[in-house]
Amino acid sequence: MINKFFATPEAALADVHDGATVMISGFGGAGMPAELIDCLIAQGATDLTVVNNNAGNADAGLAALIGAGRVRKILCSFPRQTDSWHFDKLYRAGKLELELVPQGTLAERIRAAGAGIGGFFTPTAFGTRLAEGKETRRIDGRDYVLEYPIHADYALIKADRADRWGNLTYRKTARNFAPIMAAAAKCTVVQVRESVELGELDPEMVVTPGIFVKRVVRLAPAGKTARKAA
Amino acid sequence: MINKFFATPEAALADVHDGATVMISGFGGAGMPAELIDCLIAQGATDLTVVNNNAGNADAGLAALIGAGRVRKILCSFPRQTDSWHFDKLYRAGKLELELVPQGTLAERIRAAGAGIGGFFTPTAFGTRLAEGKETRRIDGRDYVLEYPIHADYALIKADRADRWGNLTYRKTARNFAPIMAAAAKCTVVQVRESVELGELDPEMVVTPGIFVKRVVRLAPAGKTARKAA
Amino acid sequence: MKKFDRKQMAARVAQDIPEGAYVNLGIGLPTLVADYLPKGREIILHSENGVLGIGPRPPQGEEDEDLINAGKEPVTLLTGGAYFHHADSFGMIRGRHLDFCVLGAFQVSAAGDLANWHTGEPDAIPAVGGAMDLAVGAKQVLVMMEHLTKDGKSKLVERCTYPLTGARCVNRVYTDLAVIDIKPDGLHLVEIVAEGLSFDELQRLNGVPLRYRAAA
Amino acid sequence: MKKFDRKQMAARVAQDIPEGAYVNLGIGLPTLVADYLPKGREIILHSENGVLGIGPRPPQGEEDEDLINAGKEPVTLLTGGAYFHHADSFGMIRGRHLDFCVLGAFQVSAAGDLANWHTGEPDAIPAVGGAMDLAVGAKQVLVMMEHLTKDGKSKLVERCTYPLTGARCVNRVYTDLAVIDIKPDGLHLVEIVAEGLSFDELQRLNGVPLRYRAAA
Repeated sequence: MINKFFATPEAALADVHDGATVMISGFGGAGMPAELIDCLIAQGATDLTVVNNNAGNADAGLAALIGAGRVRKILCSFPRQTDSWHFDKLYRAGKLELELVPQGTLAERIRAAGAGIGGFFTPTAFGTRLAEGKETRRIDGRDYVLEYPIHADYALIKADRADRWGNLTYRKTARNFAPIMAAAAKCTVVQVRESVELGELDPEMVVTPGIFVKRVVRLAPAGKTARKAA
Repeated sequence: MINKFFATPEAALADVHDGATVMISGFGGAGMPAELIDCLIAQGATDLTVVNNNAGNADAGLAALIGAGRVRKILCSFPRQTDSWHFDKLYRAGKLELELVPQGTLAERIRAAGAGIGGFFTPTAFGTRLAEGKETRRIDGRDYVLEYPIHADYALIKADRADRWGNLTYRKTARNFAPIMAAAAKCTVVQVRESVELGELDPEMVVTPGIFVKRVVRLAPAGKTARKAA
Repeated sequence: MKKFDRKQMAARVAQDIPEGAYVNLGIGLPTLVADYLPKGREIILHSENGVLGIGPRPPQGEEDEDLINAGKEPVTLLTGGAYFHHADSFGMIRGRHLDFCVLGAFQVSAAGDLANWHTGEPDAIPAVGGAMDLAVGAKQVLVMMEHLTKDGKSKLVERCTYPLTGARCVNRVYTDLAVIDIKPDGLHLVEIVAEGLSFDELQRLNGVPLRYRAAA
Repeated sequence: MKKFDRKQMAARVAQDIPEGAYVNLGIGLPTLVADYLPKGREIILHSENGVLGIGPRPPQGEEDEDLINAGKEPVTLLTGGAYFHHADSFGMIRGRHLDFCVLGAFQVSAAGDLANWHTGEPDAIPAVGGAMDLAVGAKQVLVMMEHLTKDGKSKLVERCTYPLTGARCVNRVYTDLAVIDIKPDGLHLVEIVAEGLSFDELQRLNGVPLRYRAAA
């Protein structure tokens, strides 16, 4: 019987290796798999390349991973925020490499990896500093920049509900990068709010089919976890 | 108030011009907008370029459009079927141009048009007759063929339910090409089984957001239409 | 002269958005436009993070951390709205499905070049977000900005000195002084909005020659 | 010699598909494999037209015209299945997410080239469907075909004479005579399935040299 549920996030992340490329879903806090990131910090893998829209906020989640010195390089569209101090400090110290990617190009490069596309021409960033050194081409009167897929070893994502085949649904704008990251990584690990029986998810409503998912961990909402841990 | 519903398919297709490129959804019969095609035949536009997975079955729908001599060129992946006699006859007579495209490349070219991608590298068809004369490139050890988007003037698609903003849901495998065609055409015309009030479609379940839809026609199931017409 | 304040600027932009339009409002000043869309005009707001049909900010205490806009502020969803993932959201943008986007700017050139993501300072940490996608993607790119820098220089310039967000992409600029169209032959004044500002004075403040043909 | 019939061939392929595998079964002969998947082994079947979790053919009278497979035959959906659109479906294929596809063939070369879409006749109307995507996309490409043409020629060949579907893509071939792996150094016999067929006779019938290392 297929069962992609793992008992603990520790078990689901045990094999993340130093030097791995790790995609992390979320747009700011919405859809950020905070518990998986905490677990990754405890797990100890380092020298990571991280793909996320941002570079962490305040002291939790991705910011904490960066603050712990585990990230060698980050690909994102919007690192600088009022509360991105962990990133800012390491970046200014030259200890963290940044590949700045326009948000739509970031999304499309992730999507391309999952869909087996070797490269694509996008109009975004043509004529700007972010296209410097890149191959360009005029196609049907519009100018384009050639961009390549971003593949990952792991994707750490957050979903709302999952069944044991790994079918996922999301909640509102917490969906954001998760479905495309799930398809772009060799091993996609999901934290979900709720586990459901096979058949409880309407097949018309499944956003990420289980084929893209390797491991699922059900995490109780913060309050419950705290109570359990106590 | 936004209201994309048209009273009749005739009104929704009145402006299709000779020489237009028309995408038609469906995989075989599933998701084929039969009533819209019938209406297009009656409307009279000719010299059309049609994009569909197939080239018509038996004597109805796309086959009838082809049989009526309205199609100059067809882009599809699988024209030859046991009952594709209208296509076969005109193709053999040299009266119908065929651009044969592998099914996944067809889907991706349609998707690229809707997503503003100017071209993409796909591994499909590399080293085969269907890649002859095309630009190829080796990227990260895999061989790719460069393919370009397919844009359309009109997309004629079938959906299951629609609201007045043009949000759509589909039914089972009748979804197939419709969502990507909706985004690839300047004017997407939809036939739906059921019209619903705004808010009746769960925002998590909308497959085609109304932004891709210009006109919607509610068609009663065949039995009812017949009764009305009588 | 009495310049438009931010609210008046937002209201002026809102006035030009027609019924049925699909619109993305950039972070910051452009977000204000939402508050001034004429009542009864159905306009559908898009946000990069995967949503169409953004409604007003929720009452305090009813925020949902899973329902935010591109500025990461809590929002609501209008009846008829829909969610989708990031690649689909930017496909919409890049594929020219949005009728309008409204963006802030550091500078706009007479050719329609937009600079709004980077001050050019060598030690600045760059951040671009979705601005470059919006600049090339929306059918009409509207810019909303104060006309002059703090030290009185025009932000409408012959050539941008800040790094570009997009080339030849801006269609119209709304400032606290005027509304100006950018056309292939240069800048065309649509209207002066600052009270008591003459065309000659606007021309003097504006870095680049303005054309103006009074309505017949 | 007693060759495997179509059902035996299908059962032999089915035996090699492990629990939890995502599999696409090509139109025609490969579709038969579904009927022989071992009971109790959860295997998830994909179809190009946007579905994962295909179940058996429905009882007569319960067919749903909106629920078909790539061969346009009525099917059912297993509990746990899901629908998606064509671009997503082929993204799955091209993006190497399927563990196996099973395809028919006119010819397979010793290098793993596959020819299964075109007979090469100049007046033939070509049709390719999803075969070229599956050939380059699935992690393992399994071919299921009769070993010999009607006039006794091997379909396993040194070099394909029919137009290719994909180059160097086939991993294993299941015929009515044998199961053969295609490796960088050539063809390796896995097992003879036809009753009473010797290795020497198979080698004589097969166009291309076969290697065989008996299990220790």
